[in-house]
Amino acid sequence: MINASAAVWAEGAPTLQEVMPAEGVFSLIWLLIALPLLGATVLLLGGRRTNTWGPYLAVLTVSASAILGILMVVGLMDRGAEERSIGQSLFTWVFAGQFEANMAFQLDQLSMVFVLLITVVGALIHVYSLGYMQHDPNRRKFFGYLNLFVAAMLLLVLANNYLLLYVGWEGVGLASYLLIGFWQHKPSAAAAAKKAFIINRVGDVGLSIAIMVIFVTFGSVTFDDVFGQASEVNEGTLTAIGLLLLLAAAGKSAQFPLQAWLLDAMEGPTPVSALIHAATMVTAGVYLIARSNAIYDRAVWAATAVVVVGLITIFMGAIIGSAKDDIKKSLAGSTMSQIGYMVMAAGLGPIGYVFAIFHLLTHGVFKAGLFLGAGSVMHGMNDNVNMRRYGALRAAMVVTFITFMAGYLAIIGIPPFSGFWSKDEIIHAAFERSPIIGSLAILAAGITGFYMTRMVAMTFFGKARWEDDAHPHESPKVMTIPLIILALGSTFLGMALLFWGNIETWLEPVVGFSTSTSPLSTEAVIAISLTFVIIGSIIGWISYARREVPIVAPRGSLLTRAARADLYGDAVNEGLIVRPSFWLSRLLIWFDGRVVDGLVNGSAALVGGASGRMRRYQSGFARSYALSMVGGTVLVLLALVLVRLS
Amino acid sequence: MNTFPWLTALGALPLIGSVVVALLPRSQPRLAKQIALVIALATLAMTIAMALSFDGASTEQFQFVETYPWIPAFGISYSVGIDGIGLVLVALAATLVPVVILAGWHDVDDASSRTTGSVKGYFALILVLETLMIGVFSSIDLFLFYVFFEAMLIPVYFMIGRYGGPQRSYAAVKFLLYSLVGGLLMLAALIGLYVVSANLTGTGTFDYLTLVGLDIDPGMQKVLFLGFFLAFAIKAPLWPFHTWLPDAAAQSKAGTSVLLIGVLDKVGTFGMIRYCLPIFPAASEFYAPVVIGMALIGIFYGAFVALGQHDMKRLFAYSSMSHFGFIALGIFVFTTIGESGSVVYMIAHGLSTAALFLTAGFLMERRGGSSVISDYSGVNKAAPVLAGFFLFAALSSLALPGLVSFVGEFMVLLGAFQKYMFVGALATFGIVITAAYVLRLYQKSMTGPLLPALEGMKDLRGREIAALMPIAVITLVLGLFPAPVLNVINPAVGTLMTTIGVTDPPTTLNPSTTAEGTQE
Amino acid sequence: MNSASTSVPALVGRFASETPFELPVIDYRLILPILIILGAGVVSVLIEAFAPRRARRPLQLVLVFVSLIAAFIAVIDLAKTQALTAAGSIAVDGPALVMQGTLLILSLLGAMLMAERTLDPSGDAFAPRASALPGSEDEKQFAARGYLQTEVWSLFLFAVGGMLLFTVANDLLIMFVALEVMSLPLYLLAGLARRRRLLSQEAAMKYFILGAFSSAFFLYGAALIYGYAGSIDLPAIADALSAKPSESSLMLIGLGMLLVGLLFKIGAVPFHQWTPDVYQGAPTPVTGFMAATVKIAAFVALFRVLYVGFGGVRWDWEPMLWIVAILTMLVGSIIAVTQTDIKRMLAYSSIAQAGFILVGVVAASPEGLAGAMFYLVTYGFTTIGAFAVIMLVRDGNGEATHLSSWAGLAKRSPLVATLFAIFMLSLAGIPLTGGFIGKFSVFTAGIAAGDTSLVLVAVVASIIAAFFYVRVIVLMFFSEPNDQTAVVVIPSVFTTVALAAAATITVVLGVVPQPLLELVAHADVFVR
Amino acid sequence: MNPSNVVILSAILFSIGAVGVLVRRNAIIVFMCVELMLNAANLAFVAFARTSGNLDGQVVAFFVMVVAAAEVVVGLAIIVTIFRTRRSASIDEPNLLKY
Repeated sequence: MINASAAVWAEGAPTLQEVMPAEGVFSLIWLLIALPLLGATVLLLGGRRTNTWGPYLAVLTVSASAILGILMVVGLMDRGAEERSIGQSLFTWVFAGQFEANMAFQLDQLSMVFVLLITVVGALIHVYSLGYMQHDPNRRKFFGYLNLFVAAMLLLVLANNYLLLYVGWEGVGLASYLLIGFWQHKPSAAAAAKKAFIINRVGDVGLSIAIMVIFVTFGSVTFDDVFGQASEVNEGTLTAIGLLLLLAAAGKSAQFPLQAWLLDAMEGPTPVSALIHAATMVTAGVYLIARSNAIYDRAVWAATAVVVVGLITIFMGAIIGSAKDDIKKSLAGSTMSQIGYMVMAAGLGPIGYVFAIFHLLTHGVFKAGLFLGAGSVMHGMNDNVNMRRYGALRAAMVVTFITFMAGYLAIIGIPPFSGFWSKDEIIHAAFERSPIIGSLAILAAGITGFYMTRMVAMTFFGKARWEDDAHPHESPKVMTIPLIILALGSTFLGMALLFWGNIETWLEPVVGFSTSTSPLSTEAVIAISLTFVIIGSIIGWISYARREVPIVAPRGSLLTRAARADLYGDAVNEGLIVRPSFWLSRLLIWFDGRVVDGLVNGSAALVGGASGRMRRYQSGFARSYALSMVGGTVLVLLALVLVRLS
Repeated sequence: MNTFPWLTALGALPLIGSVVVALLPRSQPRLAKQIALVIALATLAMTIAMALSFDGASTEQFQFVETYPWIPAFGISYSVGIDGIGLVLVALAATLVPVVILAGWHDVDDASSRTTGSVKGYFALILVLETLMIGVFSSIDLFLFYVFFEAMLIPVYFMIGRYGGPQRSYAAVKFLLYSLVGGLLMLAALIGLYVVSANLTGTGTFDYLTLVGLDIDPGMQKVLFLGFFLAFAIKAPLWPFHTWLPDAAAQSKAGTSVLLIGVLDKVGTFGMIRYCLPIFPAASEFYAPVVIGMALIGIFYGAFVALGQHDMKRLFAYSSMSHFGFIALGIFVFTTIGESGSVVYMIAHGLSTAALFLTAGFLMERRGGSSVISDYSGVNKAAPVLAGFFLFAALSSLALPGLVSFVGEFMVLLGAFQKYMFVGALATFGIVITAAYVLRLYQKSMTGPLLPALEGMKDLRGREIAALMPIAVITLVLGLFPAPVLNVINPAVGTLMTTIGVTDPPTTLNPSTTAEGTQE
Repeated sequence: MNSASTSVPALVGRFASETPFELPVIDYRLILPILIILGAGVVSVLIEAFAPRRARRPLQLVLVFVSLIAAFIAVIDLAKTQALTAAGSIAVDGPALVMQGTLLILSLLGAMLMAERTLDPSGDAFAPRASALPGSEDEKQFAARGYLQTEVWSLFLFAVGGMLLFTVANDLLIMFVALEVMSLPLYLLAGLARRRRLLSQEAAMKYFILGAFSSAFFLYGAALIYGYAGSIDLPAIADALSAKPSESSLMLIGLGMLLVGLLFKIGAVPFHQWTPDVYQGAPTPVTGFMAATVKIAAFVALFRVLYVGFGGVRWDWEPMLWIVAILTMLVGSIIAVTQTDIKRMLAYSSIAQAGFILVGVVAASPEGLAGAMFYLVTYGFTTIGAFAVIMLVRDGNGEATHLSSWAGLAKRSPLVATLFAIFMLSLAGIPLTGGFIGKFSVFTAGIAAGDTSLVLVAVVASIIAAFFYVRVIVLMFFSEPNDQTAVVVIPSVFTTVALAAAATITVVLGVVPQPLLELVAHADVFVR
Repeated sequence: MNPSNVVILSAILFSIGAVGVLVRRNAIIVFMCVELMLNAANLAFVAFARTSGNLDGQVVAFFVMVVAAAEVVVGLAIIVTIFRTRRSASIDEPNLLKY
């Protein structure tokens, strides 16, 4: 499928940037993390006292981080392109023998865009949550968890070594766990949270082992040491590292085969879905791959695996998104699919990283907008998530409708909305690598058009199929303002980043960039993909806006049923892993009780039994005692004589 | 040089305290508790003072050494001294004792429990145990170590047997006999070692440093190693010598379990590092594959069995068994990172065990002492603070990065991976199952709808929070800033590596010529 | 010797002329301790005969304690002596003196237990009149009138005298006589229990019949040895062994039978079966005294025979004793596991303990001797202490020896339960008790002598033994008292002192064993 | 008379005594059998005194006689007491202490 030698891949690979000392505003890198961490600490330990002002504190800390982030990006822009990598080391963290990992941060162009995404989108979602969670008795905890998440995510992207990254990596997992299970009294939420954590742990195993391989290979886990010497390491090792990191990325970013948790994660409150399970955390896998570009660039097969995983997930997500009636789950399927695009792009090598990150940013914004829009809809519909009970909501919730439409147009890739620019570039890069990949990407774009149109049609158009007690209304300002901001982002961010921000040149020093030499012209790609998108949208429109949408879902085709069952991801996990685990558990419990402990108790019983039998020889008759003495004498004499004879 | 007899004084303080507590009249249970707490805190303060005057850069292997002849007839002396590894374990013991006393304030009150012992007795036993724990970690005479090792059984035996659950006497006897089996095997090996030392040097001795310096015939090493190792493997406990632990843990009070699993069982793994490896280096290497195999089996066996438990305390016991597998793994891979990691893991496991058992203890106290998981549901709703600590303990147990257990676990795995790639990678999968059983427990007990029987359940009180808070803080602080611990452990591990004559496998790139372990 | 046809008068004459009969020179200082005790025994008989009934008990007690203390002082006075006397029949040396001192202190404690009479409402532990039929009207009257069988003190003194003599006996005749002087009073004492007299009498009869039976073996063995070596002197036998190593079947059979007699007294398997029956049936103070002391005396004799007399053929007897030691340890420990009577359990325990001490014997080294001596000392004090506790635990029918009566005892009397726990832990060999150091010493000697596998068997036996010792602690401490639970009677000063001394020594020997270790290490040479 | 024959005789007597102890039920007779064993030993001592050419064996014999006499006193006392209690001199009858 891919016909490229390592040499080709290395073309366009970046050279290692020199790390600058942290001065001025950059001496506060640690504060980026510390602020939300402080917020989380105060809120989580403060108890009920923080009920009133706690949420505002949370908003404040994240906003402060966001402002700090903006100051830093300004600072970075002021510097020359070669001085934009800044390191700050606090103290030596884990050390023994040759191993050393520091509590140290690295702010460069890649981390910077993530910092902005996390803090700005995070701040918006915090604000939105002020309204969304207004009536929840535990909202201070909710904000505490959100702050914790922001801190962990920032740690993840700011760490200067893999081990510290791992802390952020599991930290966001923890925050995700806490937030998915926020409504703990719902067994489904608790189960979903646990599932997310455990599946993520599988990915973490990959990251753990990757770090170990990196250490035994490079003697260090610091990014600079690793990337600077990647060329001296043989391809096999790099491939192993790449595959392990891919496993990690698949876990965090809900890629095949570890995708099953994301749909269940929608049990969490909607702002969580927007922040963590759409905009930021799930993109950590893409960050990891892009960050490790020096490794993938020299490990073609690992990169290929990345592409394959991405492609599979694009389709899985799209298909699942097409069949779900739950608006959040449909969006979750879409998220999987879109992240699949990013992962695939990241697997394409230097031509793809930039666009992976680009799409990540635009997606972060418009998907957050879509989720928050969905949340706004639910807010107005008594928390009903079933799109079959929506319909014709465009009049009832105007702001929500308009902002949602901006996100809709962005995600399906209609110019000039931001998704168009990023997705188009990815498809283009895919064509460059291989026409097959490119074609598949275009096909998936068509499906995107279908399911997103279906969603919009079912929600905002057609006839009202509301439940009797539903009184749809627009959400309060505290919710709609973030929606508007995100909608503006959905509309303009793509253009801004591409034309004004020069995203390629910005990121090039970190992830590298090689220009396109595609056989297909840009215009051709745009034309083909737009055609597919429009065809998909029309099919969606015809099926769900023009026709009556039944309140009870029809049985559907085989594929639909499979998609409703998340393409049997859970069934596979259940049958292949969960059930066998419990069988093994039961078997071992039996073994432990009967065999291991049985041997212990059995030996005690053996002594007891021997005792019971032996004491019968103590018959109480003096003459039998005398007999045994005589017997003993004979034995003694025999022993003496035998020893002498031998 | 420091002339204050730190270690003797440290050991004597709780002993004196226990005598005082034991001599109080039965009618003064409150006073007994207060005195016990004060003594324990004083011991902790003294431990901190000692730790502060511990010289991390010293070239001496042991500090605060005191040596007085005890039984010269057998070359036995009262010799105590401490290295980094001993220091952190003593500190762990000194930290957990006041916590346990505070947490168990009402555990043995006559009205609330069906135990046979008196209130003051329980606290006196805890203090005796503290003395013995300090002794066992700071002996540098093997005989003295053995005496502490065996004598420790007695207070624990009484703590389980007198203050435990309905099956307590079965559990106590099982614990004692199991331990005695190990102890007597070790005694035989100890005597054998003494005889060997007598043959090699002319006068038999139990002095640690002398014995480490002996050049024992490898065949003899293999025999003697087994005696020591089996005792430690039973104590630790490693698979398949573990079946006493679930019973002991299930039947004892939370505080007893904490001291038993959190500190006492560390004597097993401590013994492996301190005695098995340096004295029998050849045998250790010979048996390493077997031990690593046992450790690996233990990691998964314990985790899978924990996955299916219906009883919280038994679950914790099997989870500990799994964790001990990690510790043993780190010890027997013979890498600096692995050894250091094991020691950190011991500390971490002590803390997380304490958090788990104490929180579960508080929980059970509110439900008539039941430890059956299905007796709980939705506790989070009624007692959020308790649930919060429970979650923290669970996360600590599953080695969440940022907590000290992660530092230990990762170092162990890395150390293993460095030497045996496959073993390290395989063991890493243990973390998934750990997450599965820990979170399954949390999900079943703390989340979901609140059981009607738990309506009106009280949340944690000030005293209980005061007991748990230090553990949580230490777990977190050491997770983010483990340097205070690593700074004292690493030199000790360096000495160990030099003693057993093993160097770390070099990394492919940048193999540093002098690993920290071989620096003087 | 081919003078089969020589006439008897001529033979005698020839002896008279060739080896003129010399009166053996006796250094009375060396046997002063024995003389004091035996003399006191004679005085005691006279007191029985002539003193008025009411005065007998005080007089006897004064006599016993004074003589024991005096004898002990005499032993101290002999410290570090190494000498033969009475034509080599008596050897006063390190092991003998150390063990004599121990025996005297243990006898003192034993005497205190026997003197106790506040525990039983009707008097001391002994039948008011042994001749009265159990349960008869006579007996009730004697009891009602407060009669006491003060003859026990005479018997006691003679038994102690026999033991002391046993430890110094350097020829087989003296050894036989000492054996009998020690045993005969004990046979009687075993039958004098105030309560459960049928059991007591049965114990006495079994002890007597079997004891006499074993003495016969001993004696016949001695005769065969005499036939082989031409002498009954142990050093002379040793000389004979090196002079004529061949033609040894007489020697082997003789040695075997000799050992049977000694192993019987030790309670080694398969000559052990009297032990449980006698220990259970005898009055508890007597059991405690006997369990502690007889074993010590017999072990010293065994050591002397094997090391002084038969050291030259150690390769012959070592394997045999090896087997006996293994059997003794295992059988004793295993059978004890299922016992329900505390005295019987301790009897089996004492069998197992004998097995452990035999490990020291098999080592056939000075360390083995020293270790065994240390072990014997700790064993003696622990045992006598344990039986003292048994005396205190009572119900309506006297001592409550069934284990079920001990359930929850710690709640009734924490102090007594703790003391008993200390004794049990010492017997189980837990550190910081004397029993541990004893085991340690003996095992060390065993491993140093190359008997590693024997020590491993000992370890296995220790584990099994630990089970039943621990079980008693479980019963006392971990169970709730029920209506069967016995009460602990407050004893008089006698038992209190004995108990306190036994417990103190048990712990002190565990914590600071060095003085005693030094003592036995310097006393590990037999004079010959 | 060859002393070795006497030794053989003593061995036979000893064996008869031992077998008697094992097979006879009457305590008095059992006891007499024990005495027979002691006397067999005496006989051996005397015989060996002759072969070894010193008087030790004969001296032993006298001592043993004295000891045996003492033993008789003690033994009979015990047996008679038992007889008075149980109205039987059977050695098998006192059988309360066992296992």
